[in-house]
Amino acid sequence: MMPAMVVEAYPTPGGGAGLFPELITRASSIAGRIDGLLIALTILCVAVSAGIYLVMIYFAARYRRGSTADRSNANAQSHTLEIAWTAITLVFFLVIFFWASNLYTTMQTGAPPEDVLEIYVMGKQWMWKAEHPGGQREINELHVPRGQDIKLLLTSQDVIHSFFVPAFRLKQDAVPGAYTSLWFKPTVTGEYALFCAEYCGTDHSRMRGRVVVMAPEAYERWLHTRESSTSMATRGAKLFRQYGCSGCHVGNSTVHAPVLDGLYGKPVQLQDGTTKVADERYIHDSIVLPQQDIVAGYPRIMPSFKGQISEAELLHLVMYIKSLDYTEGTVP
Amino acid sequence: MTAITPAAQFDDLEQEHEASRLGMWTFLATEVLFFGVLFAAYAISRLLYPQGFIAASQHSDLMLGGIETAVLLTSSATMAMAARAIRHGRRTQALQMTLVTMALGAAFIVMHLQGYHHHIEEGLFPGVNFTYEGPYRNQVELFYFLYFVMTAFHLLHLIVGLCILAVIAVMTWREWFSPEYYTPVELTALYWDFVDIVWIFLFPSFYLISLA
Amino acid sequence: MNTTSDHSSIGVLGIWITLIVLAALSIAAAYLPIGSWTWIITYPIAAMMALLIMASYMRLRSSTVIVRIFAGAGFFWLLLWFAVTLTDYLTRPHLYLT
Amino acid sequence: MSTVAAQPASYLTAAATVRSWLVTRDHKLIAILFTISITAFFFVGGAAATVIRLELATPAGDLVSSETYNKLFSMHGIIMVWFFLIPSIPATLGNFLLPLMIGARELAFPRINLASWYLYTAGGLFTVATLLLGSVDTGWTFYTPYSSLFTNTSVVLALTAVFVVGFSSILTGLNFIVTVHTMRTPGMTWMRLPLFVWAMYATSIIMVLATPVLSMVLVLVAAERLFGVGVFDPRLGGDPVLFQHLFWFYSHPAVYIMILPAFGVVSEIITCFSRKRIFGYPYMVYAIVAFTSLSFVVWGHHMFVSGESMYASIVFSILSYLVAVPSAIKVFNWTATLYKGSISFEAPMLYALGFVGLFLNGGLTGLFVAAVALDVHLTDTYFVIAHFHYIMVGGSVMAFLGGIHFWWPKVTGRMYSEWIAQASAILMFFGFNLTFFPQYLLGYLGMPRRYHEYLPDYQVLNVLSSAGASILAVAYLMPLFYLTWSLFYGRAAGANPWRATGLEWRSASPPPEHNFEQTPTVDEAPYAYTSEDRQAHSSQARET
Repeated sequence: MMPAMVVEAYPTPGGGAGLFPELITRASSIAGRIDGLLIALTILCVAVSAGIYLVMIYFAARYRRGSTADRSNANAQSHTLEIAWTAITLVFFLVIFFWASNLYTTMQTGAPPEDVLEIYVMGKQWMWKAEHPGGQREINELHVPRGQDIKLLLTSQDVIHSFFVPAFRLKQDAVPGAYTSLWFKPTVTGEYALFCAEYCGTDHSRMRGRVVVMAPEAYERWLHTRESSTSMATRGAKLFRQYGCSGCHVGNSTVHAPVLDGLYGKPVQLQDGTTKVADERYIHDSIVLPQQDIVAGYPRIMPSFKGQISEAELLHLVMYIKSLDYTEGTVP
Repeated sequence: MTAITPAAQFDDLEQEHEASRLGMWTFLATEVLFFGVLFAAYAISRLLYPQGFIAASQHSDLMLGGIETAVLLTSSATMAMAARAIRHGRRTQALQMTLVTMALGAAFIVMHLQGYHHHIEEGLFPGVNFTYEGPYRNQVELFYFLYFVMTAFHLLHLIVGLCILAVIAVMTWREWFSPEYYTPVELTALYWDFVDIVWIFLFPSFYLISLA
Repeated sequence: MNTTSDHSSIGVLGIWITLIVLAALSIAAAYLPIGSWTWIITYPIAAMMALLIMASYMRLRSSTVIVRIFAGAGFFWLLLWFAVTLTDYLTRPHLYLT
Repeated sequence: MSTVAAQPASYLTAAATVRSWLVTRDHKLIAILFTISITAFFFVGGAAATVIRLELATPAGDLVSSETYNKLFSMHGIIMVWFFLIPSIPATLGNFLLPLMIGARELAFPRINLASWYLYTAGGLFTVATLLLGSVDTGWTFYTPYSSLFTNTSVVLALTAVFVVGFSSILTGLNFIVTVHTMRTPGMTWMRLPLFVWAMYATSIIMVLATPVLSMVLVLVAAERLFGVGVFDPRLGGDPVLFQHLFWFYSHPAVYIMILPAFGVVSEIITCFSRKRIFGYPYMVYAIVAFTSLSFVVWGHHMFVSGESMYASIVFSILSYLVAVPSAIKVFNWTATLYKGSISFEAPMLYALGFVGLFLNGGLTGLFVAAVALDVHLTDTYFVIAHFHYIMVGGSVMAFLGGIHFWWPKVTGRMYSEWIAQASAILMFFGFNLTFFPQYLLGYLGMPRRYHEYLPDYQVLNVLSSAGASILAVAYLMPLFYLTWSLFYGRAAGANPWRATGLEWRSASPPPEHNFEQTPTVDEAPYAYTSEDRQAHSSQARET
């Protein structure tokens, strides 16, 4: 029998017995609008249900067998009535649809990229690993500053997980083999429950954690108190040398290899005539499968690093190459 | 020749014939969707990785595929001749045509198994013994996973078709069929033509992606 | 038995030749230098071959409307489903790692 | 109770030996074989549900281990979906009544009908084998890559079970489609078909066009497990979301396979017990046809947060709202049918009214999860569990039991005891609501589904739900007893105890082997209840 201690292992937000005060706080900018739509829909549905229940009960009572109600010329069809209630239902549904879709598009587009704090979240069988741009790492916890637009870039190492924070009214699946993103802006400080919402195996129900929303200054202090972890980009630079990438891809090297400064986001002319934008995927694939997209005018000599560099280190290399700015002297 | 009477639940032979044809076409609709799922998986994978699929399809043996297509198209023609012969009461011609169709089907199966053997030898069988190390290795493995699953499923249908044809040949030889009662032959012809149609879509998918 | 539209053996041969020609055509199409876009030619040719077989060998031309509807239902449902699935795959932005 | 006089010759007298049952081609005997098999599987699935509810009474996972809990909800899902809900009304009431209702002597392909039962039994044996060999812990949805690469439970065996039982529903569907097209009695035009027959026809189309997709997806997952690599394998660049597309393309129409027959049964019951023609017959038929076609293009609402593109989610959302309109039309028409009727509240009517109430609730909460913005919060939580249980258990199971009670006299020739049946229906209605209404709140509060343990905050609502489940369990066991009791001691029911107007009530009960002495003809629309009949029916009750 599983010992019951497991529940205590996680600090439970909401402190247990209270009737879920923390759980339904509207802790993200979008939560209020989602609750608004939810309440409006609830009112509509309660009204419709009450209406139909009352009509049914009234008919059942008035026209019950043995009652002396008048039952003559009950017509079995009326086109106007049918078309009327079909049209009204359709109009209500369309109103709800447009309201919800409008809200959904704001949730999906999020804030413009420059002032967004991008945090990488990796789902792994039965834990969440988060990594801030400064290199701070957390397991089953996510500290975020209040009032800051945050974009989580989610992926998974094994099966599909789903990053779900009820207090933010948001969830997004972490799909292995793909980056998915989740945008939100926390507005109320506090600790909120974090669940995995997509079934992922034995300890799916223990893949829980907490999201801690802090005041911006407290968040800065928290970042510095973490051990002097180098940022992802600097750690990427170390790997760039460690795996010998610098041997070829630095401007003054004897080997004829594409220079990577200012590469991120620019279109790259490939040998087979097509052009590709150098996004995260292109950089990731070029390291793991170099034979795939050969840059025009370069020999096919790069070895594949598949299996030698782990997914996490690839993330750091991608971050390092993204951070290389376009500096004059190294025009390819 | 006993007088042909409709089954208990039908009013006349025409209704029974129409019912069995409708039933067969409904079954063929389900078969379309059986193969449809595989083609959907193929289409989405090809949409995501066009380069990989081009690289992979260079290894398909176009000559063998072409001959197999011709063989199956011919077998459909001979099957149609067999069905027509039965409808006109020419039993011997029907029997010959059925046997020719079976021979062509068997030829296809042999050729296709030989194709499998060739691919397995080249190390293109997905899974542990996939030893292909050229460009787009992953997508080539994906391509061959789809190739083996889809063509094996088609081959299974062909083998089942061959068994049914054998039964039909025996029944034709034993004079079970006449111009009034030939439903089993017609249903078999429908099934065989359907299996041929599936190959008509399989052939361009795996052999004709791009040979430029 | 409606044997009226029963085409003679020449008809069967004629259709066989058309099918072989169409198959050859699609093989030729594969040699065009348009990369993976050859499907725009090969699949319509395959569809034509399929329609030809269904109309003649499977005697759809001479059967009732209900049978033709049943024959087309499977293909129609498949295409409808493809179209709706593609709305997702053609508009999916996020990044795929091989 | 006086034992009833020897029954007149009927289809049951011709089925004395076990062998005659196992090789029968009589659609009525096959219907009874199906009823027995699916009832057995209903209680196996129900047992799994009972243990789940017992486990969830406490926040900690202290009754069973996590693996066992995951296997419990997986088997509950697989058995209830494929071995009870999908065949429940078509294979039992449909098999028995379809030929009777259209005046035919038999289904178009009797041998295929028997093959359908044998395939169901074969699938059932594979499921029992899966149960014995350590069950499967992937959930009934078999999502990859967990089901294909990350679990070592007997997944391939479970996939074979569902693959085989899929053929059973394809064959049933094929049989019904051809029968309705070619074997209607003279005068029975399409617009004079009873709505139960329309529902069976529409369900069969969905069964025939959707089930193959499921079978092949499961073959792809099995192939991926055998090859080690596959088209859903992320390491090869395969897309796990593609599996969800292929799976839900079947599984959403599957939920319409479960609910459409229930519509047919309820339309028959409400018209009979309010002695009134169905209100807006053509609109009810258009609603069924609209269901059949729209049900195939809405599956994406199961995948709003799975990584599907924003535009596709919005397209699926609008289509899901369109498919909700026919449900509304049907509920309005049922309510309008009660107007100026002479309504009596025997057990079938209680089940039917219970159905309309619970299905309305289930349908309306469907609007919540079809709205993309809300679904991001509500999906994969207990809100969705409550939504589909309201429709499947509150809807389909209530209608199935209503149908069983309504046609029990026709099938067995005996009446069940009325007051016990009414008590069990009312108990079931309250037990059901107590079980599943708290789960809406749990869902809003964010309790994810398939959780072996949960935060202590959710315990209050979970205990309520478990209490309701115990009431529901009792309510489901009651019919088992009083219906079996009625087989031996129930009073003889005449050919038409409810004085209903369907063709099936024109032959004796239990009907003779070939259904009708002479084939009945039809010359008017179904449910031909007149207002004089209603006045008489009501005044007659006043005198007694």
